Amino acid sequence: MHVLPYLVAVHLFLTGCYGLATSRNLIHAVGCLAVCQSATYVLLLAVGYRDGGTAPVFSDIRPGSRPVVDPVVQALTLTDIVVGATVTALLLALVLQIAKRHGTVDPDELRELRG
Amino acid sequence: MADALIVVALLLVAASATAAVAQRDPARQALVLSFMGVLLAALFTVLQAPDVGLSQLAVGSALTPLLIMLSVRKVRRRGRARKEPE
Amino acid sequence: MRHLLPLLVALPLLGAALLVATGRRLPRVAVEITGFTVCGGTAALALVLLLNSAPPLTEWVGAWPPAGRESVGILVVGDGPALGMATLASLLTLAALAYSWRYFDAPPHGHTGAYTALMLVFQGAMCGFALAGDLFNAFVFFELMSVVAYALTGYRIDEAKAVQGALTFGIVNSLGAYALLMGIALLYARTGELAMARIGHGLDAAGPGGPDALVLASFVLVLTGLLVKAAAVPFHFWLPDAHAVAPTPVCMLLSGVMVELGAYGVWRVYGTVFAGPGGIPAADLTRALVTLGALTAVTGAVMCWYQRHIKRLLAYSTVAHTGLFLVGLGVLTPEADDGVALYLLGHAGVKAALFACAGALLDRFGSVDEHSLHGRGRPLRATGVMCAVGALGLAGLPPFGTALGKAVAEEAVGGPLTVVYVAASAITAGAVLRVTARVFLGLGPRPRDAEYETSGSHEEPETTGLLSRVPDTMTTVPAVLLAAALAMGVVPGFGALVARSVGPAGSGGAHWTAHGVLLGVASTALAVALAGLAVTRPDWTAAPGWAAPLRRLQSGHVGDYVAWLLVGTTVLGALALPGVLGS
Amino acid sequence: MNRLRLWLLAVGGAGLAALLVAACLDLPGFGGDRHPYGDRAVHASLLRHTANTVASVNFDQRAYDTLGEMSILFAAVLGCVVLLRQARDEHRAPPEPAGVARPVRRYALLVLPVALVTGLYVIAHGQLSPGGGFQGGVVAATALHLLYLGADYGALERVRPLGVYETTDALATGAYLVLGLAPVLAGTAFLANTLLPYGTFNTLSSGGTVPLLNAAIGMEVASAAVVLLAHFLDQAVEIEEEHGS
Repeated sequence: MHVLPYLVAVHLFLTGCYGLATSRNLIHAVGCLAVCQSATYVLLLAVGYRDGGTAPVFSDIRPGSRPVVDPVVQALTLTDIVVGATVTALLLALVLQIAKRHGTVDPDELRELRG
Repeated sequence: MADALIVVALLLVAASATAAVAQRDPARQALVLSFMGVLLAALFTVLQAPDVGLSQLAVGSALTPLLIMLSVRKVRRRGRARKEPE
Repeated sequence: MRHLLPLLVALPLLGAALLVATGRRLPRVAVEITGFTVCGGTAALALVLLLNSAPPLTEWVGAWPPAGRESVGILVVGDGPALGMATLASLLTLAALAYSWRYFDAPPHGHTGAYTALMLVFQGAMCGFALAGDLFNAFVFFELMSVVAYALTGYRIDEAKAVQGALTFGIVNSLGAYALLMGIALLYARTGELAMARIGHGLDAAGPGGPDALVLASFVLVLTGLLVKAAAVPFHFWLPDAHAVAPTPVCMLLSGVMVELGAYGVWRVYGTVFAGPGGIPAADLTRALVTLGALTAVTGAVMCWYQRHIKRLLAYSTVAHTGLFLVGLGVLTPEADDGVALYLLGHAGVKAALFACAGALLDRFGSVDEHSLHGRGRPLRATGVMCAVGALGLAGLPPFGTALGKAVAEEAVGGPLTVVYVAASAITAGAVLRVTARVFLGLGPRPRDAEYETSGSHEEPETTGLLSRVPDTMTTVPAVLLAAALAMGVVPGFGALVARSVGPAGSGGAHWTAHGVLLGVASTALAVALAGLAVTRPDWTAAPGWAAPLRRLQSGHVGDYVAWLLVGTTVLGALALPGVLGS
Repeated sequence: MNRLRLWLLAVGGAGLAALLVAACLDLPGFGGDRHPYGDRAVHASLLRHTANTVASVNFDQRAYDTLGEMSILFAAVLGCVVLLRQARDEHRAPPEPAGVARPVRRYALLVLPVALVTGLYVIAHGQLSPGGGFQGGVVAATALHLLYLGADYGALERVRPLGVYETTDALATGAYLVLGLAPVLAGTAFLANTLLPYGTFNTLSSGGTVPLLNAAIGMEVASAAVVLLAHFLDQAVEIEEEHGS
């Protein structure tokens, strides 16, 4: 239990990398990149968790009455999620253009840049 | 109790991530990713991060898969348009 | 004064927002004047702040001054190196905007301001990254810089190579950024802080016995992100694919300053976060950076020599020179830092000018291929002369700024590493001279085509149609850049000024020495000899069998590059491991 | 599959895995009690009468990060607009209205207003309860696209004048920057939350500039998501290549 969340984050990162390296479809590769990124969400939130803590929102609890989990990592993760979505969108836009110009989205068939 | 929930959510996330990578068809992968987004949102809520859970729900399980589906559709439609004139 | 620091980020962003909001109504000239004004104003502000940066300016954004030693705000650091990089980035953006003035391809319909706005965001992002004193904030601007760079690289969507290069760039760099973020999360877990200096203190307080696996892993992950940007071997594969296909003004920025910002990031993060007793021992950092840097320099130089696509050749030369910068930073002496700073400034001017010349060829002939352009460049006399002068600057011929910086760095690294410096600069400069001789003078026979290579013929020009003559802006900009690179070595006191800005501890300034001048002349002579040999005896210098495997590694396949990235993290971990085991 | 790549992947993956697992074992145990920055952030948030600490970190203490993040979104939208523009060899073909099953159509039209209002509510209460500009903005923008399901593409294009959304995106970005620059003119730091009164704890107007920045982000994210989706829809549905190219 003490290290499980961290190990899950490592698993997500490495699985995503494996998918990226072996992908036969660029859209699939972008999806794998999103999996890689979810590793960072899990790691950040796991680092900020506190046993018995509650959400750091004081609209219905009295300040100081209960321990709260770390709000900073939550703010970082929020930023990270938005970054991830925009990067995904931009990369997909590039994949669409590749499909148009090369007639394929299989990285094995892209032969223009080499050597 | 909370610990058990966290463990279950973590394992489900790990399993769905593996499935998302293993699913080589991008359209189906988008569905798996959407499912994984929901699981991540649930995990974040259990980890007492409702703010993050909400945005993961909106972004990870709706927006990103939608963009992937639209891209798949464009690429497929293109492929069909290519074949027709032949 | 310190309150003005974040304006280096805010002003360009505001300009970009303004251009997008009003872009569809403004005529193109108004857009370009606005972009020029905003960019120039920011550059002027950066320069003013740079001149006032002793003692270093620091600012807590959001007015959260630390209570005791701790704050909840974000620290922005305006010391010499940070403001120097910000100034360099701003001035180069100004040059790139001037280069694209009027002639660059018509902007997308209804989005007249889009290109200029993207350039301004790029400028703001580079300034933000240079000034960051907070690790997560550095990540945010790192991503902003990357996102804009992907979009700008793929800007010419009609070009098949451009979109492929941009996607490779995007995937590899995003993966690097996520590795960086994982590293930040590990550091946060250990220290509970995000400001770089506080993380450094936290590491020292937590591990008086020296670093453990956690510190090593975070070091490797953070460095992976930064070295991907700096294109160190084996993280470098994306760079030639992206820099060769990006629009020329964008190439000037990518090669001139963005890649160097990666090296700057390594220097900044090591010095602030990992240099303490709880961090990574200096010997390990030196081993890691010098090994990877030397490998990068050699690989870049060899690959540069065998290119026929001119922009790709220049991109590999950037790889080689970044390797030299990393070697210089790796030895961790103030003298080497001064040398690298000067070298970097001179290189930015020379490399941007060379890209500008290649762009003129592309827009005039629709080709950047050394073989197919053979002899066709004769009418472009000014461009040809600047190409040759740029090549000499690249070789480090005194009194160029590159030569002064290289000489100081060579003296600081000493020993066999000097050979790497001389060889890498001579080979890359020789390749550029060879291109100049063949394209602009038509010397020698037309070389034969190889089997596994990227050709540069049949490319779309970046202007609306082929140009019948090279416009004045496209010759003035490289001329000014070359003159600036020359001035850095000639103006008395410039070396001392740079040295003072780099570190108050200082090395007493960078001076010309007989030894340095000799080495500079030697590498120039070597470059000229190589170029002469290549032009007159093409068969002697054609790719030998042993170089083929090296070229095959550059496969253009993004999966290969991701696999290499993982290998790179492992190598980095192995190189830094002894210090962790020893403690 | 390329042999070399698999070898590299195996070596690199194994090395990185070993390194990361070793690091995990050295991490403080999950659920630990030491969060110095987090505790300071909670304290600072309460001082400034912001009930949702995450909103306080995002829009007050680390508002500069959010500026960067917003710029990333702004730049990505601009990038997508540029990358997905109509190329020289493409033309637009208005799609034929697709048949959508009536229950789907009714469901979509029913959910649309609910989702839109939910989005706006989530934006407005950002500094009090979980949620805020990002989450609400994405929900509102996605809701608008239910129209594609519920009615058809033409209807969606009529309520979605893209130019207006693009301008809104830029103006919201500008507004955030201007809110950040105002304190500089007043002689303090960029993005300082010291000019406005902090208000009563746990009310809509509490937190000084937090609600304003939050609203700017909400507008930015909503219009950015609309523009992004619109360009992808355009590509998927409308833009076609010239035959024979």
